[in-house]
Amino acid sequence: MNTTSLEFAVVGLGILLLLAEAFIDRTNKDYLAYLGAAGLAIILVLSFLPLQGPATGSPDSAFLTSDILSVFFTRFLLVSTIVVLLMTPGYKPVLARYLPAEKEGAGVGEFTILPLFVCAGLMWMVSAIDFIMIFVALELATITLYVLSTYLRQNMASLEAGTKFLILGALSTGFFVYGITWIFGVTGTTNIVSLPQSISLLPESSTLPLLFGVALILVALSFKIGAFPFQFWVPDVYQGAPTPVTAYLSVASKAAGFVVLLRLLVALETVPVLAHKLYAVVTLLAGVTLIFGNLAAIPQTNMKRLLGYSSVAHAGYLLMGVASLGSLMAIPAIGLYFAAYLVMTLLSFVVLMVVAEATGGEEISRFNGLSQRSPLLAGAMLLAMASLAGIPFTAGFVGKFLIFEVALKQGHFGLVAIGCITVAAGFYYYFKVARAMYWQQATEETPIPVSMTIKLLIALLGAGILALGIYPGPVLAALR
Amino acid sequence: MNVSTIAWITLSAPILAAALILLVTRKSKPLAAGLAILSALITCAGGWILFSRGATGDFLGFNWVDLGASFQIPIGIALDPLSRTMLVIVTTIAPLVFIYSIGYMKDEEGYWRYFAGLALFLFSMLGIVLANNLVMMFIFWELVGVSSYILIGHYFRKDSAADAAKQAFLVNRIGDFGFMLGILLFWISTGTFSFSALNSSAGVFVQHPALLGVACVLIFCGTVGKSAQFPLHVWLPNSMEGPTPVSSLLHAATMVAAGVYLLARIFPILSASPGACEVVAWTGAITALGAGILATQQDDIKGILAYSTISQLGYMVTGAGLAVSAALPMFHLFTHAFFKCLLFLTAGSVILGMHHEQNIWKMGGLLKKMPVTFITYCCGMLALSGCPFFSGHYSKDLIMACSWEHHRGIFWVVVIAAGLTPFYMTRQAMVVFFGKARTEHSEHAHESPLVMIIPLILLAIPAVCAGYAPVEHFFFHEIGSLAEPEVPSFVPTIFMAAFLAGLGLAFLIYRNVEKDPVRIPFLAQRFYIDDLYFWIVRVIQGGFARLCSFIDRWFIDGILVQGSATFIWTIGFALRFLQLGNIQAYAFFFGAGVIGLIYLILNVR
Amino acid sequence: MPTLANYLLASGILFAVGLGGVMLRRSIIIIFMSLEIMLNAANLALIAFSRYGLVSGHQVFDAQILVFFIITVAAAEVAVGLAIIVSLYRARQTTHVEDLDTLKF
Amino acid sequence: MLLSAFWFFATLTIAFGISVILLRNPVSCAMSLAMCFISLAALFITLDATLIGIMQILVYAGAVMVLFLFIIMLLDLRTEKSRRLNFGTTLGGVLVIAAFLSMLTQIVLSNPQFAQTIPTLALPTPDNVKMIGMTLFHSYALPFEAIGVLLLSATVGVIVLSRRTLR
Amino acid sequence: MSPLLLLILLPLAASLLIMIGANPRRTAIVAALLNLVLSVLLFARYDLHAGGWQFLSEWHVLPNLGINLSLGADGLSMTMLLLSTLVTLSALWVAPKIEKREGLYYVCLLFISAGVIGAFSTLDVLFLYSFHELALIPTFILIGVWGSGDRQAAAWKATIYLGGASFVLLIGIISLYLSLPSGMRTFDLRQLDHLALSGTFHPASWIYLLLLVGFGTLVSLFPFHSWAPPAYACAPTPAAMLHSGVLKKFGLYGLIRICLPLFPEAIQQFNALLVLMLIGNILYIGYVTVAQKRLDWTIGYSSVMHMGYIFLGLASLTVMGINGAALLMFAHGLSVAAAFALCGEIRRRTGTLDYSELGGLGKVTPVLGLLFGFAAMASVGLPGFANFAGEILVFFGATVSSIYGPLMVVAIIIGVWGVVVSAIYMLRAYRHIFWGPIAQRWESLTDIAPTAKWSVILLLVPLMIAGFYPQIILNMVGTILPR
Repeated sequence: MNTTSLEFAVVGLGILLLLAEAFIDRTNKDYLAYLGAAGLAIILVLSFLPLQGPATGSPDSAFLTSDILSVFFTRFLLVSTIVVLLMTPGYKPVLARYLPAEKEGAGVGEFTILPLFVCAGLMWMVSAIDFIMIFVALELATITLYVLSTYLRQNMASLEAGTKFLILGALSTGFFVYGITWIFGVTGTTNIVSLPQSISLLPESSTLPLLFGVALILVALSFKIGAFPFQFWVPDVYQGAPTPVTAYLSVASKAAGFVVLLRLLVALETVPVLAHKLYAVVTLLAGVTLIFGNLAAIPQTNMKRLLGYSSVAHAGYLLMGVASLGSLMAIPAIGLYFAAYLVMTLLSFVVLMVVAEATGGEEISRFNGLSQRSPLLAGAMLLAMASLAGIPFTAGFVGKFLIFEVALKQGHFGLVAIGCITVAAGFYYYFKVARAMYWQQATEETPIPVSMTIKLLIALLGAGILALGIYPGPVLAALR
Repeated sequence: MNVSTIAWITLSAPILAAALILLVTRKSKPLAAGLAILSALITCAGGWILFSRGATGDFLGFNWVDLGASFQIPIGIALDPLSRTMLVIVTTIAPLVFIYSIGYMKDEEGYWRYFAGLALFLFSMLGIVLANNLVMMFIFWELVGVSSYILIGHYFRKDSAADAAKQAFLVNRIGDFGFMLGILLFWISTGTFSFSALNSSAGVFVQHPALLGVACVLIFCGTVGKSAQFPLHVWLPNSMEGPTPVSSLLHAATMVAAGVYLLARIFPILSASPGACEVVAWTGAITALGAGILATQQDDIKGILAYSTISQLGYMVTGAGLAVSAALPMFHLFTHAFFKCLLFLTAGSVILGMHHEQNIWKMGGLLKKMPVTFITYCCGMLALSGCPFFSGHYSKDLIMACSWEHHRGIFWVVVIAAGLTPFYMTRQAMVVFFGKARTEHSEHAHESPLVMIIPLILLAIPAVCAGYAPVEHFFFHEIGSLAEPEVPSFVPTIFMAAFLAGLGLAFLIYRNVEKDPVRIPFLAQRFYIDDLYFWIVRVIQGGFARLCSFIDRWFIDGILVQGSATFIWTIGFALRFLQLGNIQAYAFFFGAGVIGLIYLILNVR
Repeated sequence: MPTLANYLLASGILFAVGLGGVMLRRSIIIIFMSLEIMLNAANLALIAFSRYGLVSGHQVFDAQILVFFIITVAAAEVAVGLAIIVSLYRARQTTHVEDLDTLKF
Repeated sequence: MLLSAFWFFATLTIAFGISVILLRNPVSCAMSLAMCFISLAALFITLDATLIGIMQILVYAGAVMVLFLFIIMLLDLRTEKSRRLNFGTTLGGVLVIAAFLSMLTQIVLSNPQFAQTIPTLALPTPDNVKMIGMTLFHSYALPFEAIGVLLLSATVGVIVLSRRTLR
Repeated sequence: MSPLLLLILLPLAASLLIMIGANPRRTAIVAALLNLVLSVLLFARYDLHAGGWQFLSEWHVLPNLGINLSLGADGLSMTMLLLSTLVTLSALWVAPKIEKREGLYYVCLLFISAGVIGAFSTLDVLFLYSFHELALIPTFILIGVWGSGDRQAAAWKATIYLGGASFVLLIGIISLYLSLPSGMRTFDLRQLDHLALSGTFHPASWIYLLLLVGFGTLVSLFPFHSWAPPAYACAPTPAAMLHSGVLKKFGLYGLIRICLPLFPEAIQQFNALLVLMLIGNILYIGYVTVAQKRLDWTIGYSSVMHMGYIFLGLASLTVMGINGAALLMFAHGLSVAAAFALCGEIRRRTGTLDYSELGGLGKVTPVLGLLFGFAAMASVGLPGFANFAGEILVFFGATVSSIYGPLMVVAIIIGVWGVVVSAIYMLRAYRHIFWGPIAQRWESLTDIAPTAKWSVILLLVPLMIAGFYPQIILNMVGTILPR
């Protein structure tokens, strides 16, 4: 089976659902989410069949590859999209509140379907080995995400988030394109794989322009993954965007950015002049991102914003892994970290969505006394927070362990020292949520209703956290 | 039964009794007392059997700690002349005090607690006596300390008793601090702590006499604490807060003598270090003199006896420090045990008769009301004062003679102390028994019950006779020579003169007085040593503790821990303000970031 | 004859002008125009590189394809962006960036 | 000839670009932007990228600019109110631009390769469109398809975002 | 199924049952009782002649990284397991009636218990670390919800401090792992020991420092101690018992298990540092304890101080010292748990632990007073309790190593003096609470309830058995050390 067919299957699924949305006259659009999730699940299953990349020599082979990284992250993206789709039925009330709808359920369908196109874009992105393909796929995902972030048209926060995302995103696109231009101009190629070879033929004088181009690409990728000082959109957009979209942004979109960064670095690693400089820059980025993300998260009071800062913080840990690419274990470590990040972040967003809907707000104080109102939600959130903070026997711990292992192996002692401080800071702000849920008294005592779908999601994601935390072997094996 | 079995039974009977009292017979007064007395009688029998058999030997019970051949702490019994004699002293006096207690404690609460404490004490004391090594002795040494703590604090609801118990324990602990260091020093030097091996290890120290001296002095610290030598004597007078039988048994006859016994135990190695002996002798002499002086101005009937005890312990320690023979201090210990026990019991009888009034100036004229008590008291008092034909005379005389022989300076100190003893004892006797009743209580005083009288009479006999040559020979001929050294004939005369002077002076001063004609606040306030200690504890130690606490709270926890947390928090708080919320600011930061990143990538090497 | 450097500098200045517009203007519409200028600056550099063919020595068409894609993407971006601006305007009657500052810190 | 064309159009492009960010009236800005794009198209043509040049005029100066103008009219945007200029921001922005330009100049001038003049064309110009077409639909089929999805998705998005009420 | 796995899983299973809805208290106590019986059986079944690791079992987790969940116990682990199960049962038993969220309370306690049992029974360094961390969140919740005093501040401080410190520890462990030649990397203690013995493995000494700081903070080594007293003072009784009695011993266990065999040179190199820090523990903290005005803080600080003795035993690097340290770990665990249990009982009756408000309670609560006296005397290091034997051994061990330098001599002198200091504050506490005249308002207090009484006796009896015959423990502990 050819890898590209997976992406087309997702696109096809999206178009199919669009048609269904247009022609089936039902006010309840939940079926779209379930259909989409089921379709993606089938595609996920298909991805476990023996996969081949595009045949050598075919035009597609210049754009796409099918290596461990792409396969792993394709599945990763499918899983996160499934979760996000399953979240949407629970988000209906908010959509209804903020959309100028003529009748019930209007706009819900598109909200469910657009993520599929994002997913297709991101899937292309993680398999792409050519800057042109990366650019197109990235824009497919990003432009759709602009729409999704602004989706709550009558909610000021959502509009503001969308606008900020749009302008800063377009700015980063500009830099990305300019970077591609320079790399192409100097080397004559846009293909990442053939880049090292092209560079090796270049005269010495071309180094500076090449570095310029690479730097601009790094800027764009840093923006995508939310590394300091290009993280400014992250907290604002995360806070304002609809919760499922935030979840998606923080997991899937970030992962795709990292995959591109990894591909670029892996390719350029063989170029001595570049590799050294790139690692130095990535190391520095990792350090400042760690500090900013973790420390600025400390005083946060809004849960979604906190998760935004936490996402920056985790980008810092991931960058630490990227800075250690010299180690064989680095890519598995990053992959595992992402797997962990997926389950724990999505779990916290799922719980956040339910709690925010029930309490009418996203502040941490809304979680007060949750353990009395709903032990299930509180327990799930506690598990997610423990994992994010890196407590053993959760996925987050295994991820941190592997990342710090490779960082130490590569001798990044400064980063590790920063890591120690930031992990302690992380304990503080993640446990703030635990404090609200367990120490504080609830203002009202009524239990929070949880739908079957959400329960299922919580169970699956929770099990995922524990499974990854106790027995990460299979995931790690998939990355080697 | 073989010797070893008897020895083990003797040792363990009291602890069994104590455990049974604690676990089973708490509710029943007679059972509690009965068990304790039974165990005391068993030890008494065991003690005498062992003594009469002349049992000798080292019996290993088990290895308390066994870390292979290189390090073992055995629990074992050493029977030799010294321990046999001490065993007899302890086990003879103990049952008498136990029985006496039935009467004395009849109406007190905490009956079972009292008897359990006594039994525990007896066990610990026997452990000290029978121990065959320093560590085992230290173990029981500490247990003696805790049983003393329990017994002094019997009236724990009285602040004074509670404080006294605490003080006794702590002061003993300070002495044990040195003791423990001494054990460690001996062990690291000789590789052993068994008494037999230690006492024959003087050769090890030939090259390092100072080391031996230091080690001996450190061990001696234990004695200073337990036997209430200067400067750790303060606890003993305060310990009189305990019930009188306890004062009698522990704080007069046996427990405080444990320190002297310890010196006798390590006598061979101690006498190998002249320097250490000098320290020991002087400490004893100073204690004997100082406590004697203080005793002259005490008003508490038990207080006087307490200081006299300290003084007499000073004699014993001096005796040990003269490095003549282990028998020398032991002999005084032996005689002192009987007469001091007797004195305390008579004092207890008086106190009971006086309805728990202890101030001698509120007594008076008890001679007629408590005749038996008075007679037995006289036996004890004269023995203590060193009156010829009473036991104390012989042992004191011997120490005096030896000090003349070995150390003139000490001799004179000891003589003065010897003169003080009859003075303060006569003072006490005059005020308590003669004259007329000063208060209501003393007018209605009555003789004590039979159960208390009988031990008095039984004790009066040895108080008189214990110093006679046959007795001395019977108990001490195996321990060491007690031959009177050749001294000029005026030496005994000086001693006699001192005795007579003290007696006569007190008689003259205290005949028919209503209140104390001599008031010396410096002495009544115990040289202000207690106040000095109080000040040291309160100001210096308390200040240091508060300083540490202050540092801990404000520096280590405040500045270092909370401070760094606050620091991080502040950085975070500041960093979040980078997130201005304004798109243009973001674009500017973005642009600046681009410039920075390009600059970096171009220039980093 | 103009050198490649001429074109590159022209494109660079144009890019910088666009960047300046994003940083300095307050109207979202104008900011958006500036962003388009940045993309076009990239296009200019691309066309120049494609024409001069530094590596191959002749005109390279891949770059023109990329320009084609960029123009398409830019059109889509403008469409979506203007739609967002319109909804923003409908809700807030403003297109000024200073007015968007509820999400911060 | 070519050189003077370059100087002319380059100056024009940049001048109109600058006027976009300096003018206050949105309509003038939009017009400047259109002019900027047109002169840019001319620059493309000096570089023998005729097709792209034409597309530039059609798509940008035509469609996109119309869209901009339409929105400006629709929203009835007036001259940007002369709010107090934030001196710090302006200075910072100018500094960033200056730094960017100085670095860029340094890079461009450092490379002797960039000093070469336009090489002669290997192929005659008329094949330009054909070549592009061949490349686009053969080699670049996959990104092209992806662009298609992008347009679809953007269309759906624009509809959702700008309909007055949703059905 | 491996008996050790059963030991870990029983509390977890019980907490699962409680979450489902079983009676919390009964389920928890039954599980703890079964665990105690099991651990006593294992303790007895351990083959002293064979020595070494027994009851082995292994599950592969990441075999190519050398990470396996391997369980096994030697004498030292058996001793610590016995301690854990004893204190667990006692802590659960002594727990008062919980009005709100009883299930959560017991679940938290059981998690701590499972964590420590896991830590003491695994052979894999990474799991050793992981199991210990299992206690972090339950402690946070327990102190924050059911604590007393300034509980929130205390819970925060302890959590962040311990979280940060254990992360330093994790870095140390990873560095240790990475300093193995690649291809031989493993977390398995047996292989690590083997490599160290065969001389092929020389980890850098800075790793030892990381481990020392990490483990040291968990044990409240001066100056990393300031989390401990407030946490213990504010924690609910069972949490304080488990934490100070058992969990804290994990750091020492780690030092004995990992640092002693693997860093012979580094330990020598930095011994002076360790000795200085432990002097801080004994002398400085000792006097800080003297200055305390409340019982809970006194016991909290005293438990910090006593750690100094255990460190002294370790720093002596002699068979005697380490044996003593291990014995002291066991003894201190029991005695401090008993002290906290009784402290909790007093607080529940009077609502205060301030010395200035209390006094004379011995009259109305004689049994409580008696038991507290036992606990206090154990803490003071009275013969008859295992603490004394441990301290004596530590002193002998330190004496042997004192030939290497005067610093150790100072440490010994201060250590022996510390025994006096501990007597000062413990007797002071006893004096102020149980002795002296009784205030009117305490006249009607009731004496200790049977459950609390027996749960304290459960701790005191083994303590005295080990005190009368410490060889029981020493034989077990000795299996890890050359004779």
